[in-house]
Amino acid sequence: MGFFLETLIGGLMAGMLYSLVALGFVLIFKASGVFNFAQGAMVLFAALAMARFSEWIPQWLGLESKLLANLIAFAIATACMFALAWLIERLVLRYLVNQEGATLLMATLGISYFLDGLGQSLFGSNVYQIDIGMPKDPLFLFESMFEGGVLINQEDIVAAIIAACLVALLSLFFQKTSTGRALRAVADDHQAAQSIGIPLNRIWVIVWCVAGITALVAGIIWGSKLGVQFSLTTVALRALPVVILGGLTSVPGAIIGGLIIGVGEKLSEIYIGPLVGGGIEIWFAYVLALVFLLFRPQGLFGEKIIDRV
Amino acid sequence: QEQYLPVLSYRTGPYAPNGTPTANGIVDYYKLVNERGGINGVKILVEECETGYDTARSVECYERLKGKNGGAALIHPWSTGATFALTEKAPVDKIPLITTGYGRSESADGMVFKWNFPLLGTYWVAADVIVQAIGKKEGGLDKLKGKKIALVYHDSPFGKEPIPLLQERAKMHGFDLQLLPVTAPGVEQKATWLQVRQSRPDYVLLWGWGVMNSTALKEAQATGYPRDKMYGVWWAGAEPDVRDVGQGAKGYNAVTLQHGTDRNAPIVKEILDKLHAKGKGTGPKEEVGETLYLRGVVSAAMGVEGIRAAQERFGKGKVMTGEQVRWGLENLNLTQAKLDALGFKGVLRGPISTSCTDHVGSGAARIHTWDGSKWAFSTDWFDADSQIIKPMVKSTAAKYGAEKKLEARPAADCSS
Amino acid sequence: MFYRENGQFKTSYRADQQIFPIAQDRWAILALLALAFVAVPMLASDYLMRAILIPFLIFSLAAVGVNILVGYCGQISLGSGAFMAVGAYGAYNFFVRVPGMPLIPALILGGVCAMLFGILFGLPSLRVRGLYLAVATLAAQFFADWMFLRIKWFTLDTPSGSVAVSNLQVFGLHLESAVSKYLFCLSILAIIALLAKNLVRSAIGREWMAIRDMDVAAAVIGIRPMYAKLSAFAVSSFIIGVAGALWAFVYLGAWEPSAFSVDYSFRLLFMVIIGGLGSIMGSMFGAAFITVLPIALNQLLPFVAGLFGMTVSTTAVAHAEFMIFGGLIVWFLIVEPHGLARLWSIGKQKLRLWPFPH
Amino acid sequence: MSTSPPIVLNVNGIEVIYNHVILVLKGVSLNVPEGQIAAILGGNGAGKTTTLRAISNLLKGERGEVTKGSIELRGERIENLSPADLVQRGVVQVMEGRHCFAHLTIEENLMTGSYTRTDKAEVARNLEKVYTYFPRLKTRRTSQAAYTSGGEQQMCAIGRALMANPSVVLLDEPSMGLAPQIVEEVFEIVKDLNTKEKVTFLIAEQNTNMALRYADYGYIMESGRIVMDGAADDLRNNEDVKEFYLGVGGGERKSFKDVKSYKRRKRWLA
Amino acid sequence: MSTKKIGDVILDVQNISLRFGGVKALTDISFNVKEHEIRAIIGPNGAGKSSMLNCINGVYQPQEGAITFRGRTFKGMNSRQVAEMGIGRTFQNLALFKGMSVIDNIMTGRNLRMKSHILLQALRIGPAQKEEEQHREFVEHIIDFLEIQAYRKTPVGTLPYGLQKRVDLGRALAMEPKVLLLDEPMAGMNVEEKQDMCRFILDVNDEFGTTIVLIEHDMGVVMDISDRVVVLDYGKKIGDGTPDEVRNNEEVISAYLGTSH
Ligand SMILES: Nc1ncnc2c1ncn2[C@@H]1O[C@H](COP(=O)(O)OP(=O)(O)OP(=O)(O)O)[C@@H](O)[C@H]1O
Ligand SMILES: Nc1ncnc2c1ncn2[C@@H]1O[C@H](COP(=O)(O)OP(=O)(O)OP(=O)(O)O)[C@@H](O)[C@H]1O
Ligand SMILES: CC(C)C[C@H](N)C(=O)O
Ligand SMILES: [Mg+2]
Ligand SMILES: [Mg+2]
Repeated sequence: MGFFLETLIGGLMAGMLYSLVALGFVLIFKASGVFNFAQGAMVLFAALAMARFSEWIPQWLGLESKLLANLIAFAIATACMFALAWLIERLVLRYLVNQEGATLLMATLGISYFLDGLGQSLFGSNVYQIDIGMPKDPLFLFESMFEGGVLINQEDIVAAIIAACLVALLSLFFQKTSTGRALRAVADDHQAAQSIGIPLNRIWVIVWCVAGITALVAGIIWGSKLGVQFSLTTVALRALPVVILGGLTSVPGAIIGGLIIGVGEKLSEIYIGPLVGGGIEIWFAYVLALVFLLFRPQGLFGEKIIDRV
Repeated sequence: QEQYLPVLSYRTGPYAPNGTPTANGIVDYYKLVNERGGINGVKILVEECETGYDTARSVECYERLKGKNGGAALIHPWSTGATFALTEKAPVDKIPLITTGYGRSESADGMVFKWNFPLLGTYWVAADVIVQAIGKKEGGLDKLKGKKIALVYHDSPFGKEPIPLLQERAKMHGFDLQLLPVTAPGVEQKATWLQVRQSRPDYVLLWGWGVMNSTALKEAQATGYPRDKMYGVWWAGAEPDVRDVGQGAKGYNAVTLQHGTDRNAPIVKEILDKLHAKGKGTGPKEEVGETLYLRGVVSAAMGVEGIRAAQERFGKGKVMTGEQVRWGLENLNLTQAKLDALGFKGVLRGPISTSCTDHVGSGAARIHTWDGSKWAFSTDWFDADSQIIKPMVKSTAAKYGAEKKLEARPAADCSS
Repeated sequence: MFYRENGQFKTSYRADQQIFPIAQDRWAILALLALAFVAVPMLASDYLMRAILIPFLIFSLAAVGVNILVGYCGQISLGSGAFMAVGAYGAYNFFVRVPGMPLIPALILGGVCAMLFGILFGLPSLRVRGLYLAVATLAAQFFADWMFLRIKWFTLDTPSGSVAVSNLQVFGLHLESAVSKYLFCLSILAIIALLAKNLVRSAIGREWMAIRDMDVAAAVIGIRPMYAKLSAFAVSSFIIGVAGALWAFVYLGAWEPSAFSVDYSFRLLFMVIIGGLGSIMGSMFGAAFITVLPIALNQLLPFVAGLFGMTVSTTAVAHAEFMIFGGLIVWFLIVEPHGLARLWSIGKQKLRLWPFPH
Repeated sequence: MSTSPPIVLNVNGIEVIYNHVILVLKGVSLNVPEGQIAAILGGNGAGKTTTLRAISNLLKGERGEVTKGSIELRGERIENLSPADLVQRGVVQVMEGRHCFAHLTIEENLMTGSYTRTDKAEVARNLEKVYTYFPRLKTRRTSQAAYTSGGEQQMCAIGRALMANPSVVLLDEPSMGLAPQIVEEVFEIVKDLNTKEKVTFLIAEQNTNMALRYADYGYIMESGRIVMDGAADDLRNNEDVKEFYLGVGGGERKSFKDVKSYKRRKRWLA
Repeated sequence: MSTKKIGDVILDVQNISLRFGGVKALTDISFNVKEHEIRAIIGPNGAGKSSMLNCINGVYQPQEGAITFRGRTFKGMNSRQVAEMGIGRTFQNLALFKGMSVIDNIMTGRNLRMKSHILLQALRIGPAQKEEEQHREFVEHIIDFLEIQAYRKTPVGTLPYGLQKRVDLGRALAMEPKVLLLDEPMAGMNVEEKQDMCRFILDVNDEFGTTIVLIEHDMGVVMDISDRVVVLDYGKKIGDGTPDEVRNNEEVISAYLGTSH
């Protein structure tokens, strides 16, 4: 029982971390109809910037304080992501107005290759560290109730809290601002949106900036967990089932989806895995998402897919 | 005339942190040989090709480089997956494959795998040494009875290599072997470590590569699994694996491929002197002498010595062909004195001598342990138990030969 | 001026329904085939054939398969790597388990395995659509990865899980030399591409495209979505499966599941989109772009840098390769979102008008 | 016609090419004076939509471009402005074929129309105005646009454009799919805005009869060229226009049933 | 006026009701269509005309009511069955296959009649090739008939609106339907084009004996060419009869026609 609880909590935590990456996908899709496969690359790029600047800044400025260095690095990394957003709009998106989803998707794949190369050549391809003082050691709860207690990872808790805050913020952004509505309009029909004066360019820069920040936050958390290195990009693949399960257009969906996937894959790996040789969690996550989709093709909270003649 | 030695390396992608220092080591060693005046005067021509640790790209690199500049005399595939693919191609092209400490374990049998040279040790050697080390720690191999050992492994041919040997050992000593695969590249291991926490194995063997290693150590820390009960393969026991875990990895052990980290070895000093001091070095100076760097150096040295041995027979100061180098690699006889003379004093243990039947040449390794900031040897040498490994090699290789309908190498082939 | 169909009157619908209705095109394609079958084997180096042309041919084949599903039927799939894997392992099992199994039937049976697998994972497409489906098809990918790693039976219980084939023969001829392998792949590609072209310009092809463009309307004129989608999955995964088997048998020789990783799924999707959705020819352009470009860049960059007196490290080359590759993809999409095939046809259209601007 | 009002829109000999190869407009010139209603008439494929797209700069998304000529808004060259800039300057296009935002409700659709307006009270007023113009929209305000009828969507598209308080409106086939009395209403609205708020209109329309009744000036297009233009009244009395565009050649309106033959040009396999 | 023979009831709609959540698109609608006639459905925007066609067509499943077609009664069919029985249609919001050429679009209309096996199609031999040619010939007739020869091989997505409407009609005609449902076929056309379109419709009606159900907002057209008219308003039937009867129906005048007509 204690172990089951532990698995459950572990799954929830892992799910929160996926949500963080999933959020980036949802944001951009919701606001521009682009399925951004560069999200993984953006996470890596942001994390690399953060890690390297927090390493370089003390060298350049002779700073002592770790906190200050981290803050400056964060600011610079944010600036990098903003610049990136601006460049992407300027050089890519602007020329792809009104193109089909597949084309846009491909363009983001191109961007992701570019970012992978750029990130590594600017910042190197070693393992780097982000140290924002996350607690690493385990915490044991309910030791009186269960033998060995229930293990909780402190780092995960911090990450989960950050993810929750981010989601709350973003939901507000979408619901309370008129930009929110404009974003959805853009996602529906670029041309019509243009025709009534929604400035696509600006909108896209805004969205990609926001997505850049989410990528940075995800990058910092995953990076401080895993070390900043190329493999961070593969985290995106683990977040994808979350995105479709929750619904491509739903911010809360990303969270709920994350929790379901997180718990589902951990439970399956631990309780079914041993029977079939293990290593099933990743495809199980996808199959789980697929099963949900069979009942709700637009994901749990996604906007209904319109199909009318 | 130059001896052309292509290098398949990966300096980008998921395995770049581990691939880069290794490649630096190889290239530096070749440069050093040239500085020293070449192999009996024959200079080495180096060319790198980026594989990204991807098998298909490795094959492309191999095809691209094998015929260039008079033909590649030997190839280090630097990936077990690529080794499998190239094993099928090398006999056709007559290019020996050197797989120091990786590749297929059964390729130790030179009678079947004529072109493969898993010099210094195979994964079965590694696994065997680890089991012995654990046995020693417990106070005897018989104490392993009833113990539980988990193998957390990279879910690929590389990760699966040790399983047959461990199963064999488990049968012998009566310990329980729990298999926990980790899907490559291994960024998400929560479930694995929850399972470890649930089944509480006495030891965890870590057969990882790249990001999987540090992630495993971090998860171990997060789930409170004692790091000193963890033993890694030699590809999970280098600086990139533990550096950013820092104190969290303290006590973690890994088997070595003879050498560990050694910044003071004569060879390292020589490289620093002759190359890095003059700005001719590859990669950062600080990493010279670290485990993976040294691995590259050692592997490169094996190839160079193979060429030297070939020259002894086929003509000193000449460029050797792949076939000739193969003979050289098969007739290595590196005594401790020779190794010391090359600068490997304290790094490699002689004799390393190969033969037609034995393409490994040695079977000894030590354990080193991370103390929070550096690797240090923590045990003496262990010799892998050839009583166990030999028959396994023989039967597995024979099975391969039968499947491929290979004709047995005539005894005469060995002396030619 | 010269490239016109003027004066080429069609006297029957059959003539008008030809694949290349314009005579100049027919000549061009014949010349191309002659070049590919005769000149290339005579002129190309071993390396060119082994490391570039063979992968190009095999990926062209796979891309043709993917294009049928994605380009013609509109079902975006990221499971292509899995279909390749199933084709490869299927063919392998038939090849080694059945004594005396010749190569070509083994390849075809591999394709059939992939087809069944494709149909199975195509079933969700009846309900799930668009990007949701695209992501969901990754389930096939990861499942196949797992299956071939974990179910020992498929790999004949080899402990490492890596399998190999050797001694390939076709009609008693050894498939060993680069030329023979090249010609073998080329023939298979030529045949399958022709069959695929026939399919897409027949009734079934129109059903696929109808489903892609407007499925409700398609249903109203009597097209069964289920049949259309599943047949697209079947045909597509069959072709991809054969390509996978070729990749494993002819190119790699020995392989493990990671030889068919997600990466390949993405790369294949790349090929068809860069090449042009809904174009058989485009699949080949795309395959050429994606397989040849990185290798070409890899070899060209040091050379170019050398011209400027710089030496670049392999690291820098690899990174630059990523960046240029990504950049070129974006650039091509901007120039022509409908892919190289469309660029090609626009070029032809211009040629038709030439020397007049419009 | 004594003191001619200033020209708002001046299109000067533009050529438009789609996809780098298809030449569609071959030197179209027209100008629309302030506070007037101008109509572009012409058959299918004449290039009406293309002309409007060229003005509102929506060609890019269709991979078309203006290769020759100039377009001026109140004397300012506008070829390089973004569509959003044009809306800021008061030029709004109602696109052919509705283009409502499918996932947004009718009301949300209308609200997006006021994206460029910042004054909340004004927006509310506009919304009320649109609802009084199109009561049907009010009853369907909470439905997603995709699930409303064709005519309702058309009303929504027109209403959405009006939400921007435009000074120049480009209407592309406003009457399409609307019930007759709504068509009438739409044109009444146009007239109303034109006289009361001095809004300038450029209307591409197939319903020639309606268009010429309300417009001040008309242009007739055929395969990418303006073939005839003139004051609406003149055009209405032109025999050719009567015959081909108004269907009243030779005096009486012919019954659709009695149109016996249509021009059959036999071509074989182009 | 006309000399054509109007036959028995071919399509009978009985008490159809259709709801979408709270929206009542159709309430208890009954009417019939006789063989060979041109039957118009008119009504204000949002009255439920298109929904009615969608019900007949199997795109929507009405909650209540049944439809009898040639003596067989159905309560909800799928589109495929409907197509097989010989009901074709065009769409109000163009539902063409955008990426396909005009020929291919119209050829899809023949798909129901193309039976050769997929393998034969791949090899393009024997019956498959013959079939392809036969149907192509039929389609060429339609193309000729609709005067869109010049656009044969153009992707329909780039055609101007009016021509797309014609292609849509062509596709429906290619099915050689017994009953043809037309949803605003003349929207976006000028008078000349409408005249042509009327001609097409009358010719189809005459030459092939196709029964036609027509939705149209142009009263001139409706009153001129239809035999009988149904009027819907807010999902209810408010009138049914010959053009003249309908024209003089008070309720219809106030709801739809207005006084000006
Ligand atoms: N995106 C496009 N790509 C290529 N050609 C196009 C495109 N859009 C329009 N055309 C071509 O331009 C010509 C003019 O089209 P346009 O849409 O301007 O006509 P229109 O006068 O608005 O006709 P309609 O009354 O039917 O809407 C047509 O021949 C059409 O085929
Ligand atoms: N799928 C649907 N979901 C919800 N409401 C719908 C749906 N289809 C139609 N409706 C509603 O049903 C009513 C009737 O729509 P319908 O399209 O049949 O109108 P119509 O008579 O064709 O009008 P128009 O002349 O404008 O085309 C409309 O109010 C519409 O919003
Ligand atoms: C350096 C590499 C050869 C090690 C790797 N893990 C392998 O065996 O594949
Ligand atoms: Mg138009
Ligand atoms: Mg309607």
